[in-house]
Amino acid sequence: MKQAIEVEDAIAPIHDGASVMFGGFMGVGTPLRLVDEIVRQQKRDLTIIGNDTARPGQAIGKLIDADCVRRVVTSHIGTNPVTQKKMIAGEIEVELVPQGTLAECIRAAGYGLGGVLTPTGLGTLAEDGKPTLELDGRIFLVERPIAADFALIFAHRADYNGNLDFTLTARNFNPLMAMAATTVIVEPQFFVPVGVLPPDGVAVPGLLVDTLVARDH
Amino acid sequence: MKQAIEVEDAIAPIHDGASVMFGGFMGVGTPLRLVDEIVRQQKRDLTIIGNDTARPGQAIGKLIDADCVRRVVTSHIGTNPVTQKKMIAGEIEVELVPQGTLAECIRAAGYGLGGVLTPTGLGTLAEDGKPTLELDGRIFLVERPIAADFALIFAHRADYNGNLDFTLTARNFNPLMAMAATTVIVEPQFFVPVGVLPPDGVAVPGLLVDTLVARDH
Amino acid sequence: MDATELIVKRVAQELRDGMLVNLGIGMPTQVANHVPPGMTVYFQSENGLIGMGARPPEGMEDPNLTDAGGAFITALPGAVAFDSAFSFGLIRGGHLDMTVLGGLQVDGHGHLANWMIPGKMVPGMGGAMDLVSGAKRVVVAMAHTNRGQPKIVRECALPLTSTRPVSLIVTELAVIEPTADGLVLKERAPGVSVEEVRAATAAELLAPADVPEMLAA
Amino acid sequence: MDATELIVKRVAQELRDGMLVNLGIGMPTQVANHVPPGMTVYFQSENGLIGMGARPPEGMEDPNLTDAGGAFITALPGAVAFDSAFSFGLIRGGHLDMTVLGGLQVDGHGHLANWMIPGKMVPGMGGAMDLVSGAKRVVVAMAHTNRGQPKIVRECALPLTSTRPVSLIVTELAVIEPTADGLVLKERAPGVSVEEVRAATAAELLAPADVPEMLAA
Repeated sequence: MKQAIEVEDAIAPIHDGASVMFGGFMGVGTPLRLVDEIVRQQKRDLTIIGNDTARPGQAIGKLIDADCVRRVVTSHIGTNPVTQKKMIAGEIEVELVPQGTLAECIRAAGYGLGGVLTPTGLGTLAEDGKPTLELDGRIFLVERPIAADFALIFAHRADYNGNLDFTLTARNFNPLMAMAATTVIVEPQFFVPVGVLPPDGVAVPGLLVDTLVARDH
Repeated sequence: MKQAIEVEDAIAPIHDGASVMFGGFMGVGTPLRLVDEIVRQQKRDLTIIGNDTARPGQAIGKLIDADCVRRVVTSHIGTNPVTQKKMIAGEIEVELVPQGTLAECIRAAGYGLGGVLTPTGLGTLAEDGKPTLELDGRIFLVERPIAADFALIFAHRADYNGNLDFTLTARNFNPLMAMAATTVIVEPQFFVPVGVLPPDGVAVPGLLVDTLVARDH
Repeated sequence: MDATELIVKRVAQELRDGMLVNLGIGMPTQVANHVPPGMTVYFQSENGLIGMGARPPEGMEDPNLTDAGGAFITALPGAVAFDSAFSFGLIRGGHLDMTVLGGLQVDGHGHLANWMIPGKMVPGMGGAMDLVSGAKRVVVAMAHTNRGQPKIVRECALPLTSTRPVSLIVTELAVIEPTADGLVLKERAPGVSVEEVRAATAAELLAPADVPEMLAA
Repeated sequence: MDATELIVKRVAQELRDGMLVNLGIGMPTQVANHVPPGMTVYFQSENGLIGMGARPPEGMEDPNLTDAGGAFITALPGAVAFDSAFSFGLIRGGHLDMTVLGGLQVDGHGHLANWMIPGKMVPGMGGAMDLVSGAKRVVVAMAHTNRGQPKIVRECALPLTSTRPVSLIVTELAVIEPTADGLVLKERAPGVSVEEVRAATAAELLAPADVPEMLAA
């Protein structure tokens, strides 16, 4: 059985300069208490990896506002003018990755694959000097796996062993990221006893989870 | 809403020489009525793709017994001496693929990837003249996607729209194959009304399903 | 009928029963309001849902169920939820029948540019590159001109979204199909002459002797 | 204590609390019977389950729940079921702490051959290549000799399972660790001398002055 720890202790091991993945899509499925605690602990120079940077003042948008971030790997910053402004001012570096490629590259890191072969981005700015591979007459872009030091996961339910389930559109990148980071920190919406989650409904086995964050008191 | 059709009609479109994927692991999660009907309709020269060939007289082992098969793409034939005998006699061709690579290559076909980059099999007989790719100082085998004309799927439940769920170890290759074939034929254990399967519990959306086989009368 | 309504209604005529369709943010979203009666079309929200429905009743919103823009939605009976890798597997694996996207420019090769204006607006490609590279049919729904400047041009000046040509362009003036021979004018808006379409277009337009009027009932 | 019991009990000493472990078919399976008291070890069945339990009560077997050999099993509370791609993602992505496999030969480089004897037995590699290439620790549990012939040899004559060296070899005579310098004799079976181990081994063995006896309580 795992112990749930306080949010301060869960975030404390994240060092300045760490790479951190965040589940979520426009803030939905993002571990919001973990984000707030990163801001409170004033982490610096983070590389953050996530679908988007939400909006100013919202979800991981707060990390941009609070100057926690040096680099962003993401598919979309169109809803966050602060990200765009800081990018243009050279204060943060933004690597834009097609959304499907981002998902596959994170999965590839977690699944031990050497990379992803995809036609997406070929002949566009997303190609950006990346290698290509011709296979049976078709050309593919070779995209690198995307791993991170930490994955910050929002789950619907966690049992005491750390088995996780997810719900509706709050699932998105969360289960993929739980495979792709050295340390996996989970903020579950609810805790349930072992045996409540049916084996077919668990998307992340507890042994992938390093830290469970206690519920908000 | 989809119509469920009789097993004879579901199997009739499979032409001699077709490539057919079968869900299942040692017969568990294999659509057994569909297998029996292939034997009854005396299909010939099939390329079959599946984890193993089970045992003689069992699951897709019956296809080997009944001379339906010209070629097998699989990870393991150790439990089926008939497959081994016919392979040695030159009656069927067997392509052995590491199990994880088989799963990834089937997924790659269904997910539009150009191939799979893996260290598995490198420097072994599984390499077998396949291309390799060096990326950031590591060498990977480049494995091709594995697609098929038909996927024969065993589901736990299907709703009237063809949404499928799976259970326990009967899941295995089934959801992967449902993405990777031109025509997807499903033998569900149970039918349920639309709305019974929770959205988070569906592993294969109905729009991937071409044919639902009526329950056994 | 205003321009947007004309475009959206004409695009809706491209829908077919049973299709899986992804609608881009903005004008394309409105296509969902014009599904022909009696037809079932499955709409995918790329953040992880097939079967999204309208806004939920006031006070009954689920924070874990939104569209790709983060707005609350509902799920229809038979809806399916999935992670981001699966969502883009549907798109990249050729399972998505149609996508409708906005455009900044389309050129004589059918190439679409819709994700950035260098030095001015860099929202990121989000899922656009995956959609244009992977969907079976790519329909661009956009205004024919921008402040009097043609958006259909000989060669895109803006960065491309994909080197794969789109399937159809629908504007308030015309329906245009990119072909191997060039752009073909298929339909003109009610009361608009072929010459007027040509005058508003900066790419060469092939036109048959008789170009029928768009029907947008 | 017979040879198998000695080997299996010694391998069990490699288990650590919280480990995810995959056991090969045959002798390795028996390691599960010797988990030290108070320790929690998660056993993965590669056909799609973590948390497999013993045989079910007579008459209560679920045909959808078996081990990789097709034998009925149970699932412990907190068990997790998944598809074959995820199962091998755990293995290939470095999430599997240990695998225990049988062997036909291991050579001086620590290379394992365990999946075919050309012209004689071609069961296929199943998951073995993935396991040896991907698990954090690979333990080979095998008899030291086969009909008097050493199975630990200078160079494998049989086709390799992987070019990645295994972590440890446990036989009824010795515990041997492949290192960059060669095979190191770490322990000898109770009452067996270093000379007896050398005599039964066809590869060079490095041995410290004092080689302790295996403990297999």
